[in-house]
Amino acid sequence: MDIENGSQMIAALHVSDLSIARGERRLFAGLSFALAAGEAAQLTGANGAGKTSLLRAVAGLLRPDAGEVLFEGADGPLDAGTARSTGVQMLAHQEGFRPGRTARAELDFQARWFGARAEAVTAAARRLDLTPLLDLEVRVLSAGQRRRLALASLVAANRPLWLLDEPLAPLDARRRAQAAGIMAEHLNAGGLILAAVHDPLPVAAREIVVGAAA
Amino acid sequence: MDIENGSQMIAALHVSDLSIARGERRLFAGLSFALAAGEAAQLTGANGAGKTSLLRAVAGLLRPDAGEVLFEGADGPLDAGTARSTGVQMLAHQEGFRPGRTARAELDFQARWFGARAEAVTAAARRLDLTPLLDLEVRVLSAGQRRRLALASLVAANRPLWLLDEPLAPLDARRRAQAAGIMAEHLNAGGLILAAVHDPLPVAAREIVVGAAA
Amino acid sequence: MSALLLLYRRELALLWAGGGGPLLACGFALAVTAALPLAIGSEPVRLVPIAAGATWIVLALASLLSLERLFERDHEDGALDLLALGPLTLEAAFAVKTAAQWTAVGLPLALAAPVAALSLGLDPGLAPLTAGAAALAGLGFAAVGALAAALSLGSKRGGLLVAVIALPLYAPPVIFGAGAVTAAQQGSAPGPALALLAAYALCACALTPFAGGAAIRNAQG
Amino acid sequence: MSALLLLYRRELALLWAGGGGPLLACGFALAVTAALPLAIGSEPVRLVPIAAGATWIVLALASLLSLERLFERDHEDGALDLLALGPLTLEAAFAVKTAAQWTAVGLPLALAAPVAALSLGLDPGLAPLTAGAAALAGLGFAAVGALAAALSLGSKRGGLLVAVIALPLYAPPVIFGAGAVTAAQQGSAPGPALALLAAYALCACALTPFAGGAAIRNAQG
Amino acid sequence: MFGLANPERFMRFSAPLVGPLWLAAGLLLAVGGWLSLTAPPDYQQGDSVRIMFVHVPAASLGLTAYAALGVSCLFSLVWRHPLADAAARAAAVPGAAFTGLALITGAIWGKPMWGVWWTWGDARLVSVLVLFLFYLAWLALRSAIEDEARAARAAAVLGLVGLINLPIVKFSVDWWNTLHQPASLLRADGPAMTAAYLTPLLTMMAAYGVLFAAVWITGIRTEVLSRRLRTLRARRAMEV
Ligand code: HEM
Ligand SMILES: Nc1ncnc2c1ncn2[C@@H]1O[C@H](COP(=O)(O)OP(=O)(O)OP(=O)(O)O)[C@@H](O)[C@H]1O
Ligand SMILES: Nc1ncnc2c1ncn2[C@@H]1O[C@H](COP(=O)(O)OP(=O)(O)OP(=O)(O)O)[C@@H](O)[C@H]1O
Ligand SMILES: [Mg+2]
Ligand SMILES: [Mg+2]
Repeated sequence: MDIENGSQMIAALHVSDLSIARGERRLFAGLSFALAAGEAAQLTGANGAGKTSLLRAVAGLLRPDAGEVLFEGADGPLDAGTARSTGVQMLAHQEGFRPGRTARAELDFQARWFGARAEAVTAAARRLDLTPLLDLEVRVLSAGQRRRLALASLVAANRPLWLLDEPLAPLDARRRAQAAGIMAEHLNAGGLILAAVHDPLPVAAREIVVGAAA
Repeated sequence: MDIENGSQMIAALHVSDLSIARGERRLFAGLSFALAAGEAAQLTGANGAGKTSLLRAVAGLLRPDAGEVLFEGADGPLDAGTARSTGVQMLAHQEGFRPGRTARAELDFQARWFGARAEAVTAAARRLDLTPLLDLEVRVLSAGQRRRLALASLVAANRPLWLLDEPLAPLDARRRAQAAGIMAEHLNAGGLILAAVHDPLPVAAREIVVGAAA
Repeated sequence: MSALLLLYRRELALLWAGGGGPLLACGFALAVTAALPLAIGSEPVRLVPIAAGATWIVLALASLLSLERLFERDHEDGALDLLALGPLTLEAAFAVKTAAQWTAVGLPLALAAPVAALSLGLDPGLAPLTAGAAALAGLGFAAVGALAAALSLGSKRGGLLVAVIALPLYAPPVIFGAGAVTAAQQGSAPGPALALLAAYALCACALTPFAGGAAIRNAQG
Repeated sequence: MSALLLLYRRELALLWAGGGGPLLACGFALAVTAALPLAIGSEPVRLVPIAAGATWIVLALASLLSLERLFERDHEDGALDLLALGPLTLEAAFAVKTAAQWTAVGLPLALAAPVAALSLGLDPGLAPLTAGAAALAGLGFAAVGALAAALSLGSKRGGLLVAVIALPLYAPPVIFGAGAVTAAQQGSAPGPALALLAAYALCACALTPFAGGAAIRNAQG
Repeated sequence: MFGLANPERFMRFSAPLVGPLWLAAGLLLAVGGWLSLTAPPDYQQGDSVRIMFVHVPAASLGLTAYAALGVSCLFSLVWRHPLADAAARAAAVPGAAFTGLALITGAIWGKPMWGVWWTWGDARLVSVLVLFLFYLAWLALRSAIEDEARAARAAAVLGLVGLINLPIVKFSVDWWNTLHQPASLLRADGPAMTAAYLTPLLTMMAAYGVLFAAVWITGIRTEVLSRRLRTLRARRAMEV
């Protein structure tokens, strides 16, 4: 389960002096941090502080007001566009599954869209015990089952930088432990994790406070 | 903040021998429990065990396979239709807000639809510190802010039986404490709470295990 | 009573500000009417005989377009569950939604209909008749259209399924409505066709809430 | 390459099984064609002259109907964010969606078009021309329709807004397409109109991805 | 009738019927076809009168099948009869086919008789088209919802609504002035037709009727069997 892609691989993320405004409101300003391969960071802060917005800015889905998001490969800086289109995957509140399609079709598309091979998809589904659920429509899955489907796509595609928005909330205790294992494995393989959380991440992770304090 | 409506008020909920099937699958069978005024119960169980389905069956949104859901008023059994249309409110994953409308419009409609008076709505919004957010579109609220909006509608309408589906997950620590206070107050005033949770409720609550064990 | 009004005001606001809106419905109707002569040529001999019929088809299409959202959005974001737990029965809620759809889309279209028809060469004297008949037909469209929307809830097909279900039910108002105007155009009495139109609209309003309530309940599972 | 194919297959599956589907689009087109004489009278003298034009309007409407969902559902359930993080640029993703829309809706409609036109009394000899022109026009409809759908993303108005944006852009293919068939009907050469139609479709395909990509990026905020 | 509520009992009861019904349908079609072809040509219509032997039973069965569908929908919705949805489903496709056939043969017949293939002024023709569209809408709705139970109930509501159209089709010729032939078979004062045409027509009616019964029962059986298969699969998926 090593992360491939050689020099294209993201070895570090630098966020420097970032400031984000929504509407007329500035959420935070001057936020800087760095994240290296094998490291996890958890974003904490009050509701509405801007954790989700920060994740979206790192993913390039939201234009920051000021400051920069830089990606670094093994051999030096990476072009942000390339880094994002080959090295970043995001798990948001909205997992991006179409309710009317089968879990199999959606997992298959999502994982392969992010670069997974077919065997990796099957293996990930098996790992997360999704096999008996794959023929169900996404619509009928329970909240936790749906989240597991999203985790399976992360595992299968195995991109280096994972952006996770409250990843564990809908999971039961057993699945939380399993997700912790998956995250630890990802970090060991040289991955990076940036997660917005209200309950602490179950892996060693630096805390980054978003909001007033930043 | 007493719950009104005299004899129409739900004094107890009886679930007897309930069994629910989805698709070709039976989720659980023979589940029985009772909940009296002032009591809270938390539904626990693995992902996909049927907690959400049970809440929907109590709300009358899902037809159970077998068994019954009975409501009891101060003076004896209540008609299920009346009990539901005057005494039950549900907070689901999907809060039921229309993303394109303002928080004010949506809170106002939802709370008053469930029977709140206008002053109660304003008071609830103030209590949950929503006043500065009311003119924003629901779409732009953060996950926690949205959940607070839903809590405000519960508080304002103040119906006796609250059905809550993982109510605290997206809230920050301070808001969780506040929500705990709100729930305790509801129970003290003679309300009933049935909540599906993965993390224990912050009020004294009986545990009901849903799924294989039931 | 106040619950009816509350829901009606919400639905009206949704239809007015969002999800369609009378301006857009009328804009659509007028744009299609304007495109018609482009496609079939603008000689009056071609246009005048079809003025009434084309107007009614355009009306039917315009009322079709915003229907899909009448229940689907509520279903997806969970608001339909709230409606089911509220003070009204689902049948009453369905009727309120129908009424709102008529007010927000049907009535404005009834005002646009004479404009469309006149631009296709209809005799100006028939404008009031056209507007009245369009208002009646709009009531029928709203009722059976809302039923189609409720029935196709939770389906994978959405908009076009609504259209396919509504189409056979839209045929009578189109026939009677266009028939009334055409009859007047040809000098005979529009009365009988109008009476049939009114009967259809009223029956639809009286009966669809029951079917619609069942359909919604069914979609909620 | 394989990413293009992957996305294309997904879009096709979505359009085919859900969100419209060629069967429903064709069904709609044929049903509207069937309703047309119902409203405007069935005498051949009335129908034949408008056969070509009416067919094209019906085509335009049928291609309009499933458009709204092309991006909106993806936007709402977060899939558009996934698309933005994937191996293709948003411009390429837009082009793939256009292609899928054309395959799933445009081409089947091109097969339905001659049927509709013949039922309105078109000369059977003109069926191949009608189908070919409809396929070309469908390409134009798909491209500018997708742009309209992308532009109206995140608006509160949805379906009708798409229609109102798309309709003026649909006028040229309707005019040229109906013009080509009408020309052939009247014995003159359909060539010039067809050339204009092809030019429009190709320009639309070449230019809309840039505007569309920008529109999507803008909607993501 | 209610005795067959149980799918098991229905399967047992219907198993010996399927073969004979298909056989009878084949025989009756053959005999009816022969009778139709050997009937004397009409003094006015010539040979085109033979279209009647295809058209009239098709139209009649199109209506009957919708009635079967509608009643099945009623049972499915009100009494939750476990076979009713399968019955409705199995009636829809042949019903649509018969109605389509009536439309096509009617149009072919209309050309020599009325000078036009189709006319929109005729209430019977239009209401039959609406009936056909109802069939299509029903099939589209039934297949567009993934959840079987939900799809069945939604389709049942639509099927009931569509029943309103049946009397309109049936009595359109009496209520409105139409081009179309008024009823000449099912009339209070007995059939108004010579025996030379009545015999082949009645034979063909019987043939279509038995054919529909055969298709219908076979369809219900297939539906029940495939439902059993689905349940088995689901159970196996649970065990894994
Ligand atoms: C597309 C055109 C047509 C349609 C949709 C149509 C439809 C129908 C229908 C629904 C029936 C009633 C069956 C029943 O009551 O069980 C019927 C019966 C009949 N049709 Fe047609 N028809 C069409 C054209 C024609 C034409 C052109 C003729 C010949 C002139 C014709 C002659 C008859 C006759 C003789 C009957 C039997 C009437 C009776 O005994 O009740 N039909 N048709
Ligand atoms: N158009 C706007 N005008 C004003 N404020 C806006 C606008 N759009 C977004 N906001 C605000 O921006 C913030 C977005 O916060 P974000 O979703 O990033 O919070 P979060 O830290 O993820 O919170 P949570 O813990 O609740 O998920 C919210 O406070 C929201 O109210
Ligand atoms: N049509 C169907 N066919 C088979 N299984 C279905 C169908 N519809 C729903 N289910 C199953 O029913 C269960 C629904 O569970 P529910 O949402 O009630 O779970 P939950 O206890 O709330 O879980 P979570 O903790 O993940 O929220 C899921 O296991 C789901 O897979
Ligand atoms: Mg957030
Ligand atoms: Mg749940």
